[in-house]
Amino acid sequence: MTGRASTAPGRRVKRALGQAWERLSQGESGSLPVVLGLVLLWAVFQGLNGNFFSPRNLSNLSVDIVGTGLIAVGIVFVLLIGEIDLSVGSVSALAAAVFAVLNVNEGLPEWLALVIAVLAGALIGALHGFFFARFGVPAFVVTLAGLLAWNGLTLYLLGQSGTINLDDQGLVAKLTSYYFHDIAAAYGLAALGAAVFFLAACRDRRRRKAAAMPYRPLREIAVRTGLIAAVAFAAAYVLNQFQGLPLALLIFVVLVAALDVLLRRTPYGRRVYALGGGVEAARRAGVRVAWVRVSVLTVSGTMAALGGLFLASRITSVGQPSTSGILVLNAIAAAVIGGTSLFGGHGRTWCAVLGMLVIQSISSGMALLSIQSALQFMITGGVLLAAVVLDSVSRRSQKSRGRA
Amino acid sequence: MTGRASTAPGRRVKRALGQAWERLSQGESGSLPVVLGLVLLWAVFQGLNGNFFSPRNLSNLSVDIVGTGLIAVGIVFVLLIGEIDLSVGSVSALAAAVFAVLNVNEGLPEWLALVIAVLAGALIGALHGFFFARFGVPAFVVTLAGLLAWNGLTLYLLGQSGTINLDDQGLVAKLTSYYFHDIAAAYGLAALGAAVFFLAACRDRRRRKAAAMPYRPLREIAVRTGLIAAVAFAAAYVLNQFQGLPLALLIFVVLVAALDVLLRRTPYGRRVYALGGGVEAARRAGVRVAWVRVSVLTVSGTMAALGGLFLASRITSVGQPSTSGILVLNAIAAAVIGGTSLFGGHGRTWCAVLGMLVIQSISSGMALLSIQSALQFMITGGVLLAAVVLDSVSRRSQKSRGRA
Amino acid sequence: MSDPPLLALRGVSKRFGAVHALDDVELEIHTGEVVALLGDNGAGKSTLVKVIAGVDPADRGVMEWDGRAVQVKRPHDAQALGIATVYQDLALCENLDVVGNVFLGREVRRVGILDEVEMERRTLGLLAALSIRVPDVRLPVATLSGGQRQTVAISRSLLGEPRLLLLDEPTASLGVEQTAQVLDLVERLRDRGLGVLLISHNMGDVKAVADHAAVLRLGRNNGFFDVTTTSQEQIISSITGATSHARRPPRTGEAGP
Amino acid sequence: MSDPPLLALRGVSKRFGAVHALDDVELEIHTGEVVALLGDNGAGKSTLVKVIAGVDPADRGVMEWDGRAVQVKRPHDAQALGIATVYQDLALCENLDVVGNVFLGREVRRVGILDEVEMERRTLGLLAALSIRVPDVRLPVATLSGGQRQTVAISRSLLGEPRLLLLDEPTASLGVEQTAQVLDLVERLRDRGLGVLLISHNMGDVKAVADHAAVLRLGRNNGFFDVTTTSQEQIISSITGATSHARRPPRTGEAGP
Amino acid sequence: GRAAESGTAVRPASPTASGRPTIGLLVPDSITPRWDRFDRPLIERRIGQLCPACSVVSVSAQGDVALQRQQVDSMIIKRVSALVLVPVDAKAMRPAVKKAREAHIPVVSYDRLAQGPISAYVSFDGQEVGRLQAKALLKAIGPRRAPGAGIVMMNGDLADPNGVAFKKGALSVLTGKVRIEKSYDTAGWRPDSAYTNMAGAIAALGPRHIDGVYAANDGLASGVIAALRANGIRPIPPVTGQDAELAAVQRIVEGVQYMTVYKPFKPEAYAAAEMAVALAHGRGPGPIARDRVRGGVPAVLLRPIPLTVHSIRRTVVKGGMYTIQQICTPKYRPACERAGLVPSAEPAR
Ligand SMILES: Nc1ncnc2c1ncn2[C@@H]1O[C@H](COP(=O)(O)OP(=O)(O)OP(=O)(O)O)[C@@H](O)[C@H]1O
Ligand SMILES: Nc1ncnc2c1ncn2[C@@H]1O[C@H](COP(=O)(O)OP(=O)(O)OP(=O)(O)O)[C@@H](O)[C@H]1O
Ligand SMILES: [Mg+2]
Ligand SMILES: [Mg+2]
Repeated sequence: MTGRASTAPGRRVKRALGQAWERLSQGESGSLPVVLGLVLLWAVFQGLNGNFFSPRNLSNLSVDIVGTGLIAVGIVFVLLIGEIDLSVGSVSALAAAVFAVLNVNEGLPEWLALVIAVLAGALIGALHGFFFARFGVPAFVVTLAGLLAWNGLTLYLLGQSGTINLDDQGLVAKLTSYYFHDIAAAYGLAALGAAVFFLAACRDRRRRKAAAMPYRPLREIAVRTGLIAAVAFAAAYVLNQFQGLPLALLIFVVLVAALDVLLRRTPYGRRVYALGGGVEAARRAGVRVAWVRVSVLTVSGTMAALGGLFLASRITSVGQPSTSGILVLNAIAAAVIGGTSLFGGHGRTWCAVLGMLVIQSISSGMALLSIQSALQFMITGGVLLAAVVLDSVSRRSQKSRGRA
Repeated sequence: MTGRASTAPGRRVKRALGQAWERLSQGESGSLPVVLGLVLLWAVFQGLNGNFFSPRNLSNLSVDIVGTGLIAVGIVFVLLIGEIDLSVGSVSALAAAVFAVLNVNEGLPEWLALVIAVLAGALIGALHGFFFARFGVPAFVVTLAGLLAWNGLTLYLLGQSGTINLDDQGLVAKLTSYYFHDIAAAYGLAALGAAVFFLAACRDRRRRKAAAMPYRPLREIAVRTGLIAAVAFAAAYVLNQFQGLPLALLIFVVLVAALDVLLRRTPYGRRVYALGGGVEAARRAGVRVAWVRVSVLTVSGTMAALGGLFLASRITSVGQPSTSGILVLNAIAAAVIGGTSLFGGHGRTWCAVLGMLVIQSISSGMALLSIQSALQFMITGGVLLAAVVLDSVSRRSQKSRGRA
Repeated sequence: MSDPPLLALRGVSKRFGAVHALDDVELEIHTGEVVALLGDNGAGKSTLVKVIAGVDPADRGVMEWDGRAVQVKRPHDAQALGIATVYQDLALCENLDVVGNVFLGREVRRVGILDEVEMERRTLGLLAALSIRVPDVRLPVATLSGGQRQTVAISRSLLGEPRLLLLDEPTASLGVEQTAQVLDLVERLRDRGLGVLLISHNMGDVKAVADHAAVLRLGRNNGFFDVTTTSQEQIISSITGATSHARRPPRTGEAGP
Repeated sequence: MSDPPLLALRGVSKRFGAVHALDDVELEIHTGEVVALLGDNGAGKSTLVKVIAGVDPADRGVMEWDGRAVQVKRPHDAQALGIATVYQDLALCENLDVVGNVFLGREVRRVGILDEVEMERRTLGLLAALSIRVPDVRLPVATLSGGQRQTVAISRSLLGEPRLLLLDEPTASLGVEQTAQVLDLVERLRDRGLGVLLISHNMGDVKAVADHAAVLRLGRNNGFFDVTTTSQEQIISSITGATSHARRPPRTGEAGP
Repeated sequence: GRAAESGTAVRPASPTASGRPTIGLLVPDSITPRWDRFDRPLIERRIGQLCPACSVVSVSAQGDVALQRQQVDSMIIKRVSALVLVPVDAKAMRPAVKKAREAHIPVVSYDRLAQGPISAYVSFDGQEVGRLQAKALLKAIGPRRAPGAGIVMMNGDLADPNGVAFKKGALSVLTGKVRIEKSYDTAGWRPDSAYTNMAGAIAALGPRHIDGVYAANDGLASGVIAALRANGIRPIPPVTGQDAELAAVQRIVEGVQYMTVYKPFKPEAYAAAEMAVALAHGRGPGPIARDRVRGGVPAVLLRPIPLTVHSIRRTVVKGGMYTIQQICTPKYRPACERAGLVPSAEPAR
């Protein structure tokens, strides 16, 4: 899609790389600086404690990002339309509580309780969306009210029983504790990812060529596929060193990829971006703004519920929610650090993954070094800032671009 | 400024009122619906518990809004330029801790410790502003990093001593515990407020008349002054029933009024609004964008520090900050409920006062009714939503206004 | 000609606070006809376009489509009738690329997935027809020049099969050649039986393509002319208010090319 | 005439990614001279204006002011030199009212407090001079019509005592009468000794007020003409690229009115 | 030394016009289930028994000092006859306590020792809790392994004075007996922080070098155990706890948590209720206040009880906190059978 056809193969690659860099640095998918920041972060932690790069730690990391990561993916949707959802923390806690109460206390089968919990999240999201889209109450306020109200409901649900232990052999517990021990699983996933990318790119190239439109040279496609494959296989290798591919990671990657396709390859996704680029313009183009708004908040509620179940799965118990906004802040921070714009219209689901990696790496590194909490706060803040400054500065050093 | 001169006095007033309503409903100072919501809220609480309107409760309420209210005023500045400051909670805790450590542990005189604490807040705000304006890191992320880092620093400062009790006869304790028992104080303030408004309006009228420009009819000025005087004297009467005019309220009202003048009557304030209406347009008009940004975040840091001291004064002690973002959320919610736009360019400092009244009334009413915590959350959320829905719907029912 | 007009407005009024932007306005557009809507700055032309397009519905008044009264409350309704619009402020999504903007709301899909190749191909075709160079149809429109943006907006309006085209100063920032292309296009569309409402301040352009000219002044009808038989001076004096024509556009039956 | 030009650009270039928006451009403007900057859509005219105004500085090239090289890195720098600009996209603050926009960055104050009465009085004066009705100068500009907004932007640029006026399609959405007023104004300013750079796609307007015309094509100089002695066809063919004039604007000493 | 402040009897404010005394109960948060689940009902019940005419109003402060201060103000406005106060922050509530005293409302400090002129105090000994946990941990590790054993300490929130007391008590026993490999303080007592920290400790130390974990309460224990499980560590090393949450008791039955500390709520709540009723009627706190704290404040100090799988019946079940049925849900039935809580192969009753 990027490159335009040219003649000499050498120049072609050079130009393709140049254009890729330009694309990257133009912010739409400007994740390169964050990746660099992440690598730097890892290097520092590994230098301070040799266990950081141990397969065990990296495997844990890959599972730990999933819960909050799913929530952050939902937040990406909301940020894309230029709004914010403060309720995700409460909704995730509520979904976990609903599941625990239905399954453990009321004895419903796990799958049914799980479906109801996720549906509850979706419903709540839709409710927020309704108030937002129908009455024009700012999403910030609606979801702030939601934050309080759903917190109260969760307290009420758990009021009788207090903390509830989940069945540690059950479906939900398995979400984060199951690993595909067969090494073929991890390698297979890596191979599949690279193959899908390669085939999609080739198909696009073929169609463009047929339509006599500029197309991406084969060599460039090969280079990109190679890069993706290298990263994927390296990750698979590390995971196989510990317990194999975690189910949680598989679900996360598949969901993120699916939602990425939804956002960037379907009419629905196009409308989400359009809303972020100008509500009035989108409205005049016939986009049903209210409907898109409701749907986006529904997605965010659903993802929050899913994320809540993963978070509960990780500690196989569901307790009273803390009123702290830490979870919300982490989710929003992940999306923003990954490159999603707070002002709407720019970002991808993969941003959430990248951002979560940064955040969880910091927190895991801190735990590894057992830093005291006072210092821990300061360091987390400092590292966060450093990562984003790096990102912003490298974007800045590109030409500043105004508007005609 | 609003009305244009006309002929028959009766029609004049009618038109003036009509125009005032239009102005109000046009959102710039569209606080009327919130005021109505507030009155409704009060009526309900008074109906449920006859103590709500007791002078003691109202007087307490008027002091309770000050701490968070000051923080919310700072937030209004940040929202006006279309950004957000998440660090205010941490900064207010840090300022209180700095004061307590310097004054109680280190034995510095109170006034010096107080000045240093407020300066620390200003400095921190400026630091945030620097990172935001200089490196282009989104204010959200800078202040999120600040939230964590200053929290850590506060923990560290208080690490040795834990919670520190302040001198309950001291300057800072007096901030919220001193009352002007003389009834003349409250009535005097009310009279002064009305008089200043009246004189300013008359002076404006005279100058416009002299310049042969449309001016506001005298009768309209009289009606407005009468309204303001009525509200002010009613408040003064209630306060005098309990212990008189609270010092905290006096400081709050004076600060809010001064900052309102700064925002709406000085070139600096004009630039703040301009940034919210279009950064690029402001930049091309020669506004030094970076400088305004730094200054706005400095104001917000300073107000956070001041607010923190009032909050500490209210409980005459300084303890470990809660990591929960409740304070930030309350401050932002107050600003938004009061009518400040999250997207920049619209709002006034008085919005923060109105919004705080709503929030604090809910919390005070809950405490009076001793509602169970689970329900308490839900009701707070519900009432918040209802208040803002009322506001949004009444604005909506006015003509929707697009752009050419 | 006894066909009902494609679009007829009867007694349309709209207020913004104290401003009467439209006051009892009447207008008719027939198929195969180009009506120029003229008026001074602030006369209410764009407001009228937004009323017809459903962006900002009127306070009072009736809108008839093919002789039947219709309700147009949302842009969607107007699109469903076959009304396509180029707005004066263009209304493009800054973050989307040219292709995305042209096809927004009418994306081409293959098994539910966007067919980017097809959309890009058709976009290139549309732009070529308007003889304007856009450096890359995959750049966000925020980076385009004023004229390039205007062309994107015009291309947008040609998608689908509109029956009525509302053009609000479509050539304001176009170059000489591009303007000629757009006027050409308008004539071709008229010949294909579309109705066109053209707003322009350029009398030359109006003379060149319009059949009739409706003049607004301070939100009211101030004359309806047959462009071929009326002098330019007459129209201009009606615009600037030198003459006041209380005359309304003729009702169906009187009018017609 | 041996005076150095008011403004001279030497070898100005600017790239946006793969797009060469300006490529080695030369330009001179003398006091008391109106230079028209012409070119197709996307030729780089607005980019050049933004370079001069310091909104988006050039990658390479020298800018001379009264014969001395100057650095213009921010809009502020250009204003300090006495350069006032009307941008094609107007660049107004939507939430501020007309008075606020006109005086933004140059507020009139009395003892530190805004003097609203004085500012309103002067705004009304400026608008009256351009013979445009704005319903209420206390309404936010977001509610104004396209032409009204443009007039606000023009009024803005006349504040202070500019020495050079950059007008990027200032009459694009103005009515007939208003356009005439603006052109009149330009002539009066020239007579007062200001330099004016006027971008327009309207050859008639250019012919009416410009002394010289500089043509850009694909970001390069493509001819510099004396408007009084060159035919309109010649200029147009240079704009559309029918003829390629490698000729650059004459260096100081050759040129002059 | 606030002997002067710590009077005993306070003349109560006119027990409301109707003559029905009201007693205010202020709990600190809703995150810890005990307040709403046990303390409030128990105190209400006991007050109802002692003084059928009395009514109780209770509020929760959501962990917010300022809110609790405001709630004390509201109680004063409502002219309650006595307050039972669990301070969010013991030091910070001093002015509020003082204000209540000025309004002639006696304050019973419950579970946490509030500063200021309180009239009575009832609680468990915090340092003793830490000592019990540490002793139990040493016992579980075994005297043979102890000298070289490495443990991880998952302390509570040190902003909470009780958290400091637990840590101090535990360290007084553990220091020198075992190696403390890693020690974490958990802001906000959050189980998920405990999880993250424990996972870090495992990655840093290796799975085989953790012989026991000191977890300050049951919530932290749940996070610790989840991390141990997630890392595939079998058998799970001994983990301590506190509060005897149902979930923790079940874990103990299951054998994944070694112990918890049982602080019977009933005696604590009853003592508070009795003292509050007595104070509300203008009498002293009564004869049950045998202890004295802070130089003269009448107090009831209760002893915490360690709870392991062997003492479940004797403690939580006997104390009426949970029934066997509540503990031995179908899922835990086999474990209960093994532990002898229910007779094997026979329906529980
Ligand atoms: N949203 C709005 N709120 C208030 N007034 C408005 C609004 N939109 C338009 N107006 C006013 O209505 C009048 C007509 O505006 P409109 O945009 O229709 O003019 P126009 O004929 O298109 O002018 P132009 O040729 O300058 O584009 C103007 O006086 C304008 O100020
Ligand atoms: N910020 C930007 N990023 C990328 N390309 C840009 C940017 N701004 C302008 N361009 C490109 O530079 C070229 C020149 O644009 P410019 O706005 O100067 O044209 P113009 O001569 O003013 O045209 P018009 O007559 O249509 O206004 C265009 O091809 C445009 O796409
Ligand atoms: Mg218009
Ligand atoms: Mg241009």
